[in-house]
Amino acid sequence: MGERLLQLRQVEKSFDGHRVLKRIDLDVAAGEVVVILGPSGCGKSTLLRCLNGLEPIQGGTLLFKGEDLNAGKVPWRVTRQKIGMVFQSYHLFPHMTVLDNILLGPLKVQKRSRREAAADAEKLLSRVGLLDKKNAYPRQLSGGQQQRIAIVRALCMRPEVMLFDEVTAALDPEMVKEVLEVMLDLAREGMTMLIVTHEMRFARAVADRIVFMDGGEICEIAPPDAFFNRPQSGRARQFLNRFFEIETGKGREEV
Amino acid sequence: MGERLLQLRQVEKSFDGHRVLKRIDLDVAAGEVVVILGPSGCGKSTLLRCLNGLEPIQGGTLLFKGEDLNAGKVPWRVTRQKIGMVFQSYHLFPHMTVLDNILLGPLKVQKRSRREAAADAEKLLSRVGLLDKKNAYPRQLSGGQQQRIAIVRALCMRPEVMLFDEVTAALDPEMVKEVLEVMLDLAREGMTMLIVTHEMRFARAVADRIVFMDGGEICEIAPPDAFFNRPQSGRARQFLNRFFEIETGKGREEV
Amino acid sequence: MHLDTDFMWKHLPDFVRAGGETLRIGGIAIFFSLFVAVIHSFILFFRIRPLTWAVRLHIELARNTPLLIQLFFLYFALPQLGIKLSAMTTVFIAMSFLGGGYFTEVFRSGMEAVEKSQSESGLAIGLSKWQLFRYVILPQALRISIPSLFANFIFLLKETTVVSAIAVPELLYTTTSYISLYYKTYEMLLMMTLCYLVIFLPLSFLLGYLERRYRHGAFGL
Amino acid sequence: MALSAYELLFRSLPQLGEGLWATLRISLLTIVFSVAGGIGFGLLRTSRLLLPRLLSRVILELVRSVPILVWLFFFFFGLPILFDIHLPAFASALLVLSLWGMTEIGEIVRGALQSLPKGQTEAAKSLGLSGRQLLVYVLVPQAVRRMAPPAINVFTRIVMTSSLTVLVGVPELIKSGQQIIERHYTLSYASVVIYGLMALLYFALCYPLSVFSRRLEKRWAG
Amino acid sequence: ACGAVKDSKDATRSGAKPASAGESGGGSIGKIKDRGKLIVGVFTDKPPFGFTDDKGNKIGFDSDLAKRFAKDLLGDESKIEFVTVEPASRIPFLQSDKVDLIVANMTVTDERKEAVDFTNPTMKVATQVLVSEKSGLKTLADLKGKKIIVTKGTTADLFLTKNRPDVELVKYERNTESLQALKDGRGDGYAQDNFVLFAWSRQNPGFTLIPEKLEKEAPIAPAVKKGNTELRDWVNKELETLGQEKFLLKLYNTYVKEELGASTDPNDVITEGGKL
Ligand SMILES: Nc1ncnc2c1ncn2[C@@H]1O[C@H](COP(=O)(O)OP(=O)(O)OP(=O)(O)O)[C@@H](O)[C@H]1O
Ligand SMILES: Nc1ncnc2c1ncn2[C@@H]1O[C@H](COP(=O)(O)OP(=O)(O)OP(=O)(O)O)[C@@H](O)[C@H]1O
Ligand SMILES: [Mg+2]
Ligand SMILES: [Mg+2]
Repeated sequence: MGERLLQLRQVEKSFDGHRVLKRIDLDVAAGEVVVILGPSGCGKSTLLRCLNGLEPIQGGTLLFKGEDLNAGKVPWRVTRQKIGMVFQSYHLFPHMTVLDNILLGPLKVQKRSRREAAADAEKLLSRVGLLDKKNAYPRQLSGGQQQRIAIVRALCMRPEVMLFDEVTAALDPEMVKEVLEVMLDLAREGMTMLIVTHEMRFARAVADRIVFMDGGEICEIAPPDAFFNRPQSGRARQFLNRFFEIETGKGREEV
Repeated sequence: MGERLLQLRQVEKSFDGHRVLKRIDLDVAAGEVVVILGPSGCGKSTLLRCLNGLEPIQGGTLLFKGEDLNAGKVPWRVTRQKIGMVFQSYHLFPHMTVLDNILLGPLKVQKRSRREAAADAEKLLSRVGLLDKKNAYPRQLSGGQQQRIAIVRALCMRPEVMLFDEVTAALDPEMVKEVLEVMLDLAREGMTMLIVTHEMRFARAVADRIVFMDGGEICEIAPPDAFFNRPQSGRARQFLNRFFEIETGKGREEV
Repeated sequence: MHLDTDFMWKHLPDFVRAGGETLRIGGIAIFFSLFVAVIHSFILFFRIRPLTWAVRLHIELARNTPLLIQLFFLYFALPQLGIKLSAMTTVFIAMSFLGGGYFTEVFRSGMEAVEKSQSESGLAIGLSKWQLFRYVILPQALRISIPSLFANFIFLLKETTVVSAIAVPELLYTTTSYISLYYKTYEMLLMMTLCYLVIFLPLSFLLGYLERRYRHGAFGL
Repeated sequence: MALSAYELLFRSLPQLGEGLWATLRISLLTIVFSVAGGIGFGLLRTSRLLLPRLLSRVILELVRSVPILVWLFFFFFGLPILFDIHLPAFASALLVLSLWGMTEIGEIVRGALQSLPKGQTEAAKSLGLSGRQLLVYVLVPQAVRRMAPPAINVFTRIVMTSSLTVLVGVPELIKSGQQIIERHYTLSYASVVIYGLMALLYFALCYPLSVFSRRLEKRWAG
Repeated sequence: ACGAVKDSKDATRSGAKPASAGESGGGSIGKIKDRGKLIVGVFTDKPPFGFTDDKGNKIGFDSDLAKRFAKDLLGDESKIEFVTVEPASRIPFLQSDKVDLIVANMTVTDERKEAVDFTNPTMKVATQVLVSEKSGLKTLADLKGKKIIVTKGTTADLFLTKNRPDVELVKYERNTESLQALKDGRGDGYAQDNFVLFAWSRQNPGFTLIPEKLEKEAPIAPAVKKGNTELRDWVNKELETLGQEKFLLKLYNTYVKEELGASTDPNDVITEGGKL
């Protein structure tokens, strides 16, 4: 595994005095896939948003390749080009075609040439199987297709880390797979990723490490097998139970 | 199992000439739990909506306790009191408290006395564990809580059949269980139910029969064990595969 | 009631001219108002401090004082302070003051209707705040605003009647001039009504169409 | 009779006060009738039946496209001549303003009703509510929240538009001001002082409404 | 235009109507007496004809004359109801039976005679043109091609529209607006009843009157609804009676004298007894 790409040191985040992230310490190495699990409201999204500068932090430091992100030396606008983010509800720009969505960043922010960027975009589109949709508008696509476009939009900026925040939560169950497969693919190629998800099986398949959060704190960091088979903390056990109990379901007494 | 409560005979439904339900035949006995599965857009929701009179049908007959629902003898308004429906997005009335939401039907439609209906409502509320929320407004509740209220709202009309349309699809994964357990509980008590869901394990646990639809047609009707272990139609096999493939996932090559 | 149709025919050209004037004033006023509103929206979006207060003040003044008084102030009071504006200049200033205020409100709610997540995903690909405004927020806000913007066009076009008070020969001016001279009251009112119907009915139907079309926030094609 | 600007201002207050009161009275009544009529009109506009929908559309287009001034002439001067129906000046002014206000509010009601999620209607129907119950218990109470802010904006426009009623002899604020100005036509600053004062009065009347509407918008945004 | 036939029907029917039947006017003397008040349309922002005092009471040459009519017809000058009219609404008020009488500085013209019946005149107003001294305009002939301000519906407006197509007219609603516009140089001159101009030009140096009068004798008269000869005749007789006590002169002294200055002969302005 490569050098340390992201380092979080004692990161603090509050909303109106309500502490949402409490002294978070986390290192992510280049090429590593970290999956963040935890109950609703525990601060997973907030953590990713802090890493993308969408939320200012109130304490601690965020280092990206050893540089303090909040020192103000490099504007967030520049850093964000290196840290891609994909959201739960895709958030494609509804007034632009698929290709324009993807090229907005490369052309306007990175000032790349249209030819080169478009070639890049088309390569990525065909990788996710959507090259034929490049001139469609978002509303003409299914949720799963839109989410794959959103991933391409972030990838086309050639980021060094990708942040995924419950990217399949808003999808119809059938479309979950097509998106997860794109992410698996990225992982195989060595993309550094931080993933928040509720798809336990996917987490297990894709993660190098599982980070379990609860109440704004990191409770447990472990390899996936260890985490799912022998969770150390009581809170993690309780959390996993909620997911699996119904699956081993008691069924109903025959009437 | 009891007498036939619902009978669908050659039901046809089209939107602007586009056939969405094609010659649907289905019987539901009193006390039976039928789960409807099928890919997105196959007509599952439409089928439930026809049974509740929210969509007029273009052909065939719907019989409820032997009475033709579309003969116009009994207005839908009356029939609906016997056929409860719960929706994916709960659709609670945001301007009313939980109790007022629940009592609207019993008081205004069924003209029951407030005392009696409220007692009924409170009994149901405590059954789903939400008695303490009776004076809350919907926006103060989590999705799972809102959905349980929506179920109580339908139950308080004392319906003979309950229709559930993907009632957990909009919920956070952790809240799915609390809602499914209420439904399991209802099934155990012998409520007749038609359930559309994507929760396969739950379907298996709760169903007396699985109805598999595709392209507006019923492809297969089978007991749950048979359906999940030995689906007969190719389309059902394909459908089930989409759900399970990622779970037996291939993981990633170590980088 | 007997109508003097000869009289009406005789003055038809005057009304056509006046109708043209009404449209011209309205059209130019709409153009300037849009211009003002876009600048204001820009100021509000970027929260340019002292200017946002000025914009707020403008909006409140425009919405809460009658156009007639604004017009009189510009036309009759300002010259006493040594600033003399021509009737047309006055009209365009007053009407863009009014229209700018209303349109800004329309854009403001349009921008608020663009989901916050749109800004975030724009930011996440590294757009600057100006690029965000230019490429993401403004085009969407415009589209969302179209029906109420159009309703406001009609509103502004109707307000043109007020400018007859400073001798601008639009429809109402022409009508009241002839009525006070010849007292062919009903003939003149009928002519005016017909002119307004010709102008406003098509606009009103267009508005209805746009509303239906954009009600669900349809984009693109 | 050369008054100082200050004297002029002071002496004009009672007469302006009367005008203000007249404006306030007709505006308030118009607002009441517009809201009552507007709710009905909005319901007609969203009716499932063709006839009410058609009728309300025709009324809407007529009221929208014909200037208020012409309607005033029609109801006050036209009706007596054509049909020998006499409406007092105040009544016809109120009628015309309310007719106009009704369509404006009606369109807001319609917009609010149509913007309600379809799920609300379906949930109510699935409980067996009748069409009337659906409106009374579910749709209208929710629509009111959405329509309150834009409706209040219409109220301020009603206040300002009420100045047209002077045409049929109904007193109002602007006329009061003009009476004062014309009385002092040899004083060159009369118009500046009086129009300035009137602007203030209108602002005082409408600004609270404007603030109130913004409050509601914020409070009911969620 | 609205025939006399309908009128007589009106008169007979409305004679039986109780006073409470609303504000409608336009009636015969019998109806007015039944009602117990005279309804008169006046200006409220056109001094010295019809305007208001500080308290908002309606006063002026026209309004005071109307009050006198009420006193002589109904025995009490408070038995009058004033209705505020505008230049554009004066005649519709009569045509639609909203008022009995209009006393609002209305110039008698042929077109208007088709719409209403005028009584004998109460005034004959001379109209003149006020110009800036700098403009160099000396005679009416100089006005050719110039921009002249008028107030909508006034005698000057009528005269210039009809007789001077070579003059460009700019029309405002009210006298002060026209005066202000003249002062601001928005026109080369302002044509108006001369006594309005006298008083103003005394306070605003730099403006002079072109001595020539636009129209020597523009009669101004109250008006009744077309066909209401009964009321018209009553007013004519009343004006004659008032002429004997020089009532119009009294009004002149109250409202007009100061504006015109003592040197003017009142009989150049008022038509005592209704005779030109
Ligand atoms: N903008 C905000 N203002 C105030 N509180 C906020 C804000 N955003 C999040 N919070 C609070 O911060 C806490 C953590 O929120 P966060 O969205 O990070 O949780 P999460 O772990 O992503 O949950 P979920 O699984 O539901 O997405 C929650 O208690 C939430 O209410
Ligand atoms: N109101 C409507 N007008 C036109 N077409 C409709 C309408 N409602 C549904 N359809 C179409 O009917 C078909 C069946 O829709 P339906 O919502 O019943 O599917 P579903 O099985 O419930 O799918 P999902 O799992 O996504 O909820 C779809 O092709 C859909 O596009
Ligand atoms: Mg989250
Ligand atoms: Mg469905």
